[in-house]
Amino acid sequence: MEKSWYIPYKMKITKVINEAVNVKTFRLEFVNPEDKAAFSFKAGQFGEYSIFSEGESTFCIASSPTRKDYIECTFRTAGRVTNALARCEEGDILGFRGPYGNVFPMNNWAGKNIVFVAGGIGLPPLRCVIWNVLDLGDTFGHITIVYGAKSIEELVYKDELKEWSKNPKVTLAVTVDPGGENPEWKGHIGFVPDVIRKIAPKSENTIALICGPPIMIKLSLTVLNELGFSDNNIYSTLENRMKCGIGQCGHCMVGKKYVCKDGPVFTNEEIKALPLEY
Amino acid sequence: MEDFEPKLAAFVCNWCTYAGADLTGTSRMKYPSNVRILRFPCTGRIDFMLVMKAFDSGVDGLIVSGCHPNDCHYTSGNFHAQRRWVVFKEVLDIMGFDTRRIFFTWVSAAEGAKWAKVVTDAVEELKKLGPYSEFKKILLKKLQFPLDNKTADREIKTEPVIS
Amino acid sequence: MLNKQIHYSNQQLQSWVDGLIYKGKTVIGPVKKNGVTCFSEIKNFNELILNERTVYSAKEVVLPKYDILFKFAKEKDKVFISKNENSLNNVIVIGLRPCDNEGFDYLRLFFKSDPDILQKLNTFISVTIACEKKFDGCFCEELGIDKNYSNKTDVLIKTSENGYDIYFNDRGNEILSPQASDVKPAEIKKPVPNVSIDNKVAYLKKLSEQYNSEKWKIVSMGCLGCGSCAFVCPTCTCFDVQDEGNTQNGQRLICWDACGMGLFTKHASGHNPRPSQVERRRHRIMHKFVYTQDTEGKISCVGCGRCIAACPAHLNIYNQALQILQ
Amino acid sequence: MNQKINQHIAYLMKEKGVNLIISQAKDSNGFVIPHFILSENDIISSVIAINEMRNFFAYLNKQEIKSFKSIGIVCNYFGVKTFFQLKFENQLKDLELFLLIPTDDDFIEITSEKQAEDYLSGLKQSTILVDEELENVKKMSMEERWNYWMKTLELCTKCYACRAACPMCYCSSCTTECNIPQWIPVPASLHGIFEWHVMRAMHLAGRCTECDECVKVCPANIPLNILNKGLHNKISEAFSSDDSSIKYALNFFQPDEKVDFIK
Repeated sequence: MEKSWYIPYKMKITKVINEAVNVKTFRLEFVNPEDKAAFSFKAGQFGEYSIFSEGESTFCIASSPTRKDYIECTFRTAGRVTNALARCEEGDILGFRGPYGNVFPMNNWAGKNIVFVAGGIGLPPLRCVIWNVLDLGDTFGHITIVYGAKSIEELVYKDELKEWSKNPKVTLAVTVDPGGENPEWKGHIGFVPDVIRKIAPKSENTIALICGPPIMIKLSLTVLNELGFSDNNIYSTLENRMKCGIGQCGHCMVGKKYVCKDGPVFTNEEIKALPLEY
Repeated sequence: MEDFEPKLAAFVCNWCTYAGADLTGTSRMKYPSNVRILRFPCTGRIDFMLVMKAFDSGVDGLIVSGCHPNDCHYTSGNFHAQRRWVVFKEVLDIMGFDTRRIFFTWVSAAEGAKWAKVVTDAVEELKKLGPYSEFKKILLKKLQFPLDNKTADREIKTEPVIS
Repeated sequence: MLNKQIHYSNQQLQSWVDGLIYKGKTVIGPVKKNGVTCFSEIKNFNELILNERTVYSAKEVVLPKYDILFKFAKEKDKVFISKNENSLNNVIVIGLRPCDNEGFDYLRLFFKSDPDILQKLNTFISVTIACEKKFDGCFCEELGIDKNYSNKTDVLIKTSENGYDIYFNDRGNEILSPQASDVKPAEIKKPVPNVSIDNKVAYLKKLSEQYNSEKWKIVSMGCLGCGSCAFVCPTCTCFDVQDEGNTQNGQRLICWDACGMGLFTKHASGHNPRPSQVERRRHRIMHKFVYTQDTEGKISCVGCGRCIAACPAHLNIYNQALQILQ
Repeated sequence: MNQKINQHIAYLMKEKGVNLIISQAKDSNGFVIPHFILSENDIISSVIAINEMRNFFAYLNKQEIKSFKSIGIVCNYFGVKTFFQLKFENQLKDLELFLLIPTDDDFIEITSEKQAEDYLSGLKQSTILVDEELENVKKMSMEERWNYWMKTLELCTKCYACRAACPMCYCSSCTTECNIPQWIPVPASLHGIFEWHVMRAMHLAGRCTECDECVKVCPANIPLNILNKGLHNKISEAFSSDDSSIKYALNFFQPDEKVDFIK
């Protein structure tokens, strides 16, 4: 039988975690051991998750490549496929194609400090890198994570946030928008850009990774630039409507670049060169 | 088609026909078990696309039923529905869709016997007409499982190209 | 390389095509269906319409409007997948135009890494007819495509005095199998390399400088946002992946999609990177004339003029590009 | 367009603050195309017979065109009908419209619903539309009709040109774009095509102005007007107890209506 681009791996859901309102995390394991042996990916890549008879949907791989037994994906229910996915239970079979896209150039970051800036559902793509960095131990310098969401309920990976905050290598700042807090809330209150300014991570020998809603990215970039981060030290992952994931279907084109093939990881410098169609 | 058992769906209004069908049951009247009843708030809610969806999912016939005119719980829902069905039936007629398979009726909450008769007549009529294979032919999805035995037996290894 | 030539009379051409069908080859050619000329399988020569341009392009042969990728069946906790096999073995596509061949040439570049489609593109045998006249809205010559010649085809048919001159290469020889004595070496006047075309392509590339031009608003005014231009285009490849099925079984399909439609880029969150027809029309024109110059090395408009005929407002993509550059 | 219309267009642009005129022209291939007049320099004189004219009211559904606010539009009888129906459906709320209908050597200008009504009632036609193709289809048996449509619809690629060119299809989000559930199957298979055309006909029932734009723009030559005219006739026959019921058709009813097929 000939290889085909579009035939997915079969994956079994082994764990379902309710992260927040309408946000779920699935842990997926390969049904066929041969597939598992052949599969490898790197931080920053994404895949096409499909539910048979409903369709395919694109999310990043949210687990770290250092954990080889499974992959995880986190998604918010929005359309036909994600709604169907949200109805899935442990033991159901999903399809997965991937990994697609380029990767964060983590080899070049050895010894550097890393700042993660995420908003809302923008944390999952960075979580892959965060765990990768933490699992690799002393390869990297100090880690700063700034994460914000509308309200406490909408924070994802609540347990892992606790775990990270205990790690001495990590400075974690979790913030919620004003009005989203409750009396027990001990974290920051305010928008992500303001929190970055308050924490003011040093820009020397530091890489910044940013992912979140467009407006947050825009304002945070200004703050990061003010703090002295240069554009080619700021990385972001773009997302566009995607259907094939391999640069064929044409949906994700931004100018002549395909987000799925040339991205999703872009430096801020590259993003500034793109036309405003993302 | 001696032993053909038609699949029949019924879109009924909550206030009249559903209660009427209930009455049929409580009065121990017998009617064919081919019918699957779906309850709607009002006949005015029965969008024509829902009728199309029913045929997509493989029914051979459909009963659409609600309160008699002037009896609508929401005053005018069935009047609007009545006009819609006239137009919808015309579209389907022009397109050559078999409208004999859609049974429009009014059944009130007191007409348990009428409901039994409607269903019996519908099933009889559908048995005469046979399965609606004309329409099922154009569906991309196959409605029986397995789609063909050869396919299901031949599980193939999946090897996407990794880029 | 078309290196051989024979001459056929009208009668011989007909018996050749009928002979191919008789031998069990699948012959696809332009036919009239419901008043619309389009490519479809033929059962005899008389069905062929050889004096009209088809409404839908020949890409349908390789990329049908919907195509099954694989079928699946679900059981309790098992999924069976079976790949759909369809190849174009034994297929002859007759009645192509030089622009269709250019289109296939672009598709070969674009799908260079997709084994399935590439295989399809390389298996069928193409029989091209040189255009004697221009059709409504054609502008292939403006883009350097010779309407009388194509070197990307297996067989080229040209009308001549009392019949047809047939030029062919080795693959064409297989389906023609002429008497060796009739065959002459091909004598085609090859078009002189046209310098002005290179200039024109470079000129069109200047569109990228006009990305923020106000004129896009004016050229996009007539666009209503349907997909007819993309669906008739020989080089439009964008597609959608969709599932059709129920809880037990179904199939995954690819079907055509068009960048002119609003839903094409709309995110699940509701954000649309190309919110209005201005951006969508710009993307279409830029993609055809600029982007593919960088990604595939050639412009992806072949000047067949089908989109102009199909468009509800009959927008002329080439004139619009020139209008922007003015 | 004749001299008088062109003069009037210049007058509208200069004096009345009209900043866009959607006129009609013939291109070099003989297609009737929209011609947008943004300034007096764009005015061209081209002659298009009134029965060749197209209905470009679909452009008024585009947000970019709507933002011009004060718009002139050259149209014929069907344009006026469309104007009247769109006004009734509250779609032209913020627009100031000038309809210019060419006549032999003059033109008529319509700006209000009242004028449109007067114009239309002056040209009162029989409510039953005669169409040869419709008659032919009606004569067929059910199986023949089904096969006829399956053969005709086979070429549809679901490019939605019929939707885009229809002035009455103004919904900002079409049912075809709703995918929970997926009402209309996306692939252009016969099933998806059939459902789309049933839906289109139903959503236009009683509203269609019979301008036949959908037929003119269809690349696959699908005679959609058979459906449109058939429904128009059905509505005229079944609910013609007064005039208003034809205008509203599906959101109006008479309390004494009886339908014979509902038992």
